Amino acid sequence: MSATTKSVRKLIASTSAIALVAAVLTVGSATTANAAPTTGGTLYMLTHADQWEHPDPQRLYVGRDIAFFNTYVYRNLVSYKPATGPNGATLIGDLATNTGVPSNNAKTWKFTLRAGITWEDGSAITCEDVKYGISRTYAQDVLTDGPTYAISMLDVPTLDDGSSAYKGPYKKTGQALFDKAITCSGNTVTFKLSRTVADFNYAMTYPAFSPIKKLKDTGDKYDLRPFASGPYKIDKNVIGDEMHLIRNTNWKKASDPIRTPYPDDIVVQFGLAEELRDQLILSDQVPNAVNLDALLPTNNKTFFADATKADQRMNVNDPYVRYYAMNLSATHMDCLEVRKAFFFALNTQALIDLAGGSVFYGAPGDSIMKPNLGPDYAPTTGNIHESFWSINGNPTKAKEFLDAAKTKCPAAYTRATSTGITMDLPNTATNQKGSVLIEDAMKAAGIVIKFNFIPSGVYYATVKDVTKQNDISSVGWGPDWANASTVIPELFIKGGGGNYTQTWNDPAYAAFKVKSDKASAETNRAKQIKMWQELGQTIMDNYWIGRPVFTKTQLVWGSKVAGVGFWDPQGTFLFPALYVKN
Amino acid sequence: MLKYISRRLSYTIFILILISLVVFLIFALLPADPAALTCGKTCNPQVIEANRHRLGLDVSVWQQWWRFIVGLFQGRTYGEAEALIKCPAPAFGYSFNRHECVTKIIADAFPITLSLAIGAFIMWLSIGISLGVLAARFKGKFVDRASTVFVLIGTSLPTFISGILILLFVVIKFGLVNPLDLGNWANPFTDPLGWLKTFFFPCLTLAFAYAASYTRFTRSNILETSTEDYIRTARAKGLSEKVVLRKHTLRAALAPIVTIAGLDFAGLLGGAIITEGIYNLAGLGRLSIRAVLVDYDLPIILATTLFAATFVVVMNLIVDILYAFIDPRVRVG
Amino acid sequence: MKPFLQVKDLCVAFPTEDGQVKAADGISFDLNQGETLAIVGESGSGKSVTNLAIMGLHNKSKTQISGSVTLNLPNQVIDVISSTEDEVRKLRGSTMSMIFQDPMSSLHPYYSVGDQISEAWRLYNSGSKADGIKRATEMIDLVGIPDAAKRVREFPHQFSGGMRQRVMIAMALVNNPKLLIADEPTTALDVTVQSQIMQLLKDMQKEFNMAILLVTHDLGVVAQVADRVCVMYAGKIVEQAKIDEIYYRPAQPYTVGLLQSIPRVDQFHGKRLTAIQGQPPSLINLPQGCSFAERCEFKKHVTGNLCTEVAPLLEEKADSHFARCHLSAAQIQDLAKVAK
Amino acid sequence: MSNNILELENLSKYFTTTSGGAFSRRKGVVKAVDSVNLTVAEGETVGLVGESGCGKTTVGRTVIKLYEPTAGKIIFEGEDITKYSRSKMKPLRSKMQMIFQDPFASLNPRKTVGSIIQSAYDIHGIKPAGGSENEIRSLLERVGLNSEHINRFPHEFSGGQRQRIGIARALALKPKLIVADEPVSALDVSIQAQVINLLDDLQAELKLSYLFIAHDLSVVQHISDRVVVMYLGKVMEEASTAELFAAPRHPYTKALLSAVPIPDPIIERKRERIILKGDLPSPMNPPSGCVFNTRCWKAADICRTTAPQVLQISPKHNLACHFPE
Repeated sequence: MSATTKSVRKLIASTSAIALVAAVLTVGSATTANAAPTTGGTLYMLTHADQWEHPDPQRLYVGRDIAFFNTYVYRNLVSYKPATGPNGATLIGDLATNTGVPSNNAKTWKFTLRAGITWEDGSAITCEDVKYGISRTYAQDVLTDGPTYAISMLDVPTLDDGSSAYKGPYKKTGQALFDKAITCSGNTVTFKLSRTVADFNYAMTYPAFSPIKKLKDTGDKYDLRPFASGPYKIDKNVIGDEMHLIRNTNWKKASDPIRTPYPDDIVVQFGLAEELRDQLILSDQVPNAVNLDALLPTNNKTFFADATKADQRMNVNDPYVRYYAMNLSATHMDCLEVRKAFFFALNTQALIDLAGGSVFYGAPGDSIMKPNLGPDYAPTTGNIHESFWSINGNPTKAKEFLDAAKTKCPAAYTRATSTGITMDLPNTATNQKGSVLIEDAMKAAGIVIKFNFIPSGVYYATVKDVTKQNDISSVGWGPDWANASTVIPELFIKGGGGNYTQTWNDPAYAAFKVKSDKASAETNRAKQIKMWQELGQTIMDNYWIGRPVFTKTQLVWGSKVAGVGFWDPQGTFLFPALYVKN
Repeated sequence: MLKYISRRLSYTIFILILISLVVFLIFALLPADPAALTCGKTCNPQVIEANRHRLGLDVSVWQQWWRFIVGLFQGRTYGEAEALIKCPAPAFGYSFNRHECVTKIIADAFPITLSLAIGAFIMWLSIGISLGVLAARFKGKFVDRASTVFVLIGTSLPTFISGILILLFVVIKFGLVNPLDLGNWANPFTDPLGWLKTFFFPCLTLAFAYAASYTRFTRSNILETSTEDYIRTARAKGLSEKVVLRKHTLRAALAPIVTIAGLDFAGLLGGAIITEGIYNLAGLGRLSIRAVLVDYDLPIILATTLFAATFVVVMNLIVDILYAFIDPRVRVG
Repeated sequence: MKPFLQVKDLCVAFPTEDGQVKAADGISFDLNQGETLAIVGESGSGKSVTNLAIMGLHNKSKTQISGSVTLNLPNQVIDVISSTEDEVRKLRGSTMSMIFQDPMSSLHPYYSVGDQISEAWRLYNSGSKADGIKRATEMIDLVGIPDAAKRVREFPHQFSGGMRQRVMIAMALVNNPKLLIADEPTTALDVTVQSQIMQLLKDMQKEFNMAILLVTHDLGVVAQVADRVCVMYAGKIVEQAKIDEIYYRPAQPYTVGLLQSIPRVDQFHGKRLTAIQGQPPSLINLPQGCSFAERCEFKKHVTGNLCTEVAPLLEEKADSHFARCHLSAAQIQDLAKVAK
Repeated sequence: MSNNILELENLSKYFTTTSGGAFSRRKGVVKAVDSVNLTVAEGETVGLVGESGCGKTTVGRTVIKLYEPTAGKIIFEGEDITKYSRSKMKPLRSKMQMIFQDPFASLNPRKTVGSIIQSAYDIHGIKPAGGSENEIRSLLERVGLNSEHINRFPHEFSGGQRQRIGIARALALKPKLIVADEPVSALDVSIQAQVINLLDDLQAELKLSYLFIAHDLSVVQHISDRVVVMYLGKVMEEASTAELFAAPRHPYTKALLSAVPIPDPIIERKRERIILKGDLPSPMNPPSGCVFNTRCWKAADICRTTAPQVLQISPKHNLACHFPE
């Protein structure tokens, strides 16, 4: 799961969701299901948000929301197994009978549709529906925000300006080119890719590849009520109020190897004031509800300190890494010594305490990847493992690096000690307080630092703009699936979706790019893992990122909700297992 | 009088046009690029430009503003071909975030805000004025001192605290209202009980702070008016204290409240941001605050700002006209 | 026959933080039907306080009132001071009425003059609102406001100062009162208007056979309309007599000072006025002796420290001529001539 | 050579107003002062009388340039100061001072008497020879106050004493001309005489000139050398005090004088009064011709069409009337 949209959403909602392969570090029990699940009842979901990110499958990019819609409303060709722990990352044919058959050095993929799969009106789901659905990704001006794997992977020519020659099903420009990339033969869908994509079937877990019935497509407004293919359909969806799901009578259990619909109704309560939402959970006034958000910090502490709530909470590692992106194209930060001085001067403990403490917020990390990402992560050397690294900051050592910069890169030194380094921060109360802590730590090391507070809603859009980004930006990232191919190229290769470090001017960049490209195309997973691990070390050796934090998230729910587990690949509740106790 | 009203109306329209222009300019000057915000992972300039065009942001601020004005009268369309979106006049724009014409969004949110505002208005006027009258009538006595405490609490306690207190103790602790029913819209004419369930406590919260300041205001106005010569005249006529208070003192003491109450009410029609937030009411206040802080939804920000401004300006006009009926001195020369 | 109004030993005091303010102290006078009594004095001399006490308009919880104010009505005798609030209220606007100094602020700005007059009438007469307006129109016409039918619907701000005072008079007279208290009725008005209003009051007095209690500081106005005069100083009556007695045979140094200190439009005095030196005393700490002693030019003619030690009583110095001074009337009149 | 300290030539001051209520915002022009000619000689007191709204106060305020004149000239000590800017007026301000009706409203309640007078020095950057405190003390003595009162606040004084403070403040800068706007009308009778005497004494001692604005004709008659009668912004009659009061020629002056009550019951009983009919017309919409014609018992057609010129009918007696008495 790469992409700014996603990291924006999730990081702004702070620790609101999600983790990938979190089982290893899951603190709470992975599941509370010890009795047989019961059918019926109404399951409530509470959130402060006014709406889901996007109910429209082609526009949906947030793990929690993908898990929700994929479980209840619509189906993909391929889905993750509904299980906790590492098993949750297993792929299962959903609408397709299998998990895809690659050929031609993984440049051609074939999927065969099941028999008996239907829309909520009873009509059959066809290959044409799949093709039409994917074609909507190309209508980028109408359907904003979704992942664009289709555009980057499918064999449709690109124009000189880098955009696809196909402009989507509404304008129909370049329709013939698209029709060649996906072909239908009875129940078989064939994808032609422009390059080798060894993990193409993982991309298929994204609803962006799910079918759409053309007759039901309402363009922008499809987002209000997607046509159901799963066990529930949307009875009511009022933004800022609630979404109500009822059973889809045209869904057949026989056609679906994944889902068991337990509750009769699912009601998502939108727009709750944060304090009200928390109080509803704390007081257990709505015992059949799960909290889709994180509790407010003080309420979170209260809830986790209460022994009677032990069965209603979970504290797990989420898929995110928060870090300070060094703008390597800026004259302050192109100097390795200045970056090191910043890295070691930082008083990590104070910042973590401010954000909620190590129990709830997270701990210092040593890589851009996280242990729960899977084998692509390996512990690095240097950085936080240096003997002189201190969680409270080491101003003396930082000063040494700064002094070294004086001779090695005098321009950067002068700036860092006089005009000062400018850091971008989303404008939140926590960041306002944090900036004081950072300023104190830097002052102790002799670094002058200033802050540029940007409204939260436009933060990522602003810092992504190379002309607007300052020297250091506080950002975060989570992988799209358990492969560093959704992390390293996105963040450190020019053209990636989140290259906040503007790596391309760094002396180490050229070699890095060659190796990254090679890793992306490597079909041998063992070799690929080794390459990603080495690249991870390179990033840290060059101090392209400031001290990372491996963050955590907490899930809480009411006393009558059962079957709660953590769905690692989606980083949220294991929705398929949730049920309401009788 | 008609001439005066029509003159004031045209002045009002001019002010609103000016406000709309200012709002446009302010948002044009902000650093964030709404088109860039719509861009996903493979964000390239080409996609941003396409979206900029579709959002209508690819022309100068003046042109955007002019389109907005024209749209108010002629309606607007967005996009093209099969993805065409139509918003009939009066079109305040289309929210790509909520997939709805802004006019419809506001029309949905307004009854909620109106309910809240009217309910709170009635509550705070009745509480504030009656308490103020009692305090003035029994100046220095227990009622007066009790009202002082009320005024002190009411004016110093911010709504977000009093709101949460009411919420916690009345709604959560004593369960007087099913919390899941909070914010549910009910038509006051067909379902008055449902309406009360939803709106009673929000109105009370909102009325609380206002009632306090109206109590103070009423009390001091009555005491001040009581020393007027014409009140002495009324007594000299032989009127009883009751009649003097009711007919002479109150009439003069409460006249200025029309102005303040009118403007306070107008302010609320633009949305009671905090109260709507606390009680889960999808009114204009919450709509606009979310549009600003969460979604950066320009058309909604624009429309709610204008909407709120309209109420203030129009209410000013209404207050002036009302005042003329109350106070003959401003009526005819 | 008893006088219509008898005020006896009226004392009005206000307790304040600094001590008790004796605003009116031992006020006694009579007033007959059809007669005009002027109460003359400077601000703070107690003349308005006396009036409000007669009307029963003092706030009883903040005022100490003693003495009696007796109205000898044909079928009842009533003491305003000892009656209940309700009994006194029923006298106001019917038996006794009052007009005030500032006609603008004394009329309610939000009601038409017709409504205000009609309200006063309907309080004591059963009649519809229309009857009230009809009666108001008659009254407005009676007090000399042209175009009464139209103006009855107008509001106080649409009237000039003089016309407003006429409205006040119309309102005060709407129930044919026996007593009209006019508290500085022309002070806020221009001199041309003043003479109109005074003329009107005289006419009305004849028409209704009213007793008028005129409160003023203007000795010119007094000379114009009064039958008898009370001169007040520091809360007490210092002289009381028929009008000519006061003007031509004053028997009290303060009265003398007042008469000599005002410039007259019909006489050219020469360059200097005879001013009364000093300031009136504070009503909280009145001097032990005569309250005018400190400013009195004549006290040197009194033997010893009599003036500063013994307060003179109100004595009958000549026939129905009362004055408060240790000197005799003849002495004072002689001294006054010398001073001139 | 003229020994006039002040000359007003055709002085006019118009105000534009939005009159009436909220529903009829008609713009109107009030000719508060319309072509007024007036002189004040050195050491002279000129009384300016008329009913409220006749423009007398506006004349006073325009003279000391609280208002900018609409037309005409203000000549002070031979200098045309009509167009003087604020900064050019500054040195002249000390030479002309104003005394107001309400002595309380014109004194800053938070300042002591000493600092109120001191600020007059400060504004003009004057340092009196014997030190300002000594000077202030002697000024207070001069106006009949105790010099020990220098550190008291205005509210500790009675109305008459406050007016004395106002006079002391006006005198601090040793003015030549004092514009006194109803200086005694708020005072009690006994105090009024004290203040009038004080003004008289000061004039004799300091060679002051007064422009004395008042509605009380008795006071004006007492203090003035010459009297100007105004009606609706225009001068009706102007003459020496003795002549004007003994033999008024303008019907308005006559009516005005006849209305003044005389504190003498016998005279009052015998007096015939001229009762003017009707009210003062609205200054927004003055009568055409002679502005007095609507209330004048002698008004003929010419009065309704032609405004009479102010003509000299005898030395030092000017009159604007078609049918003088």
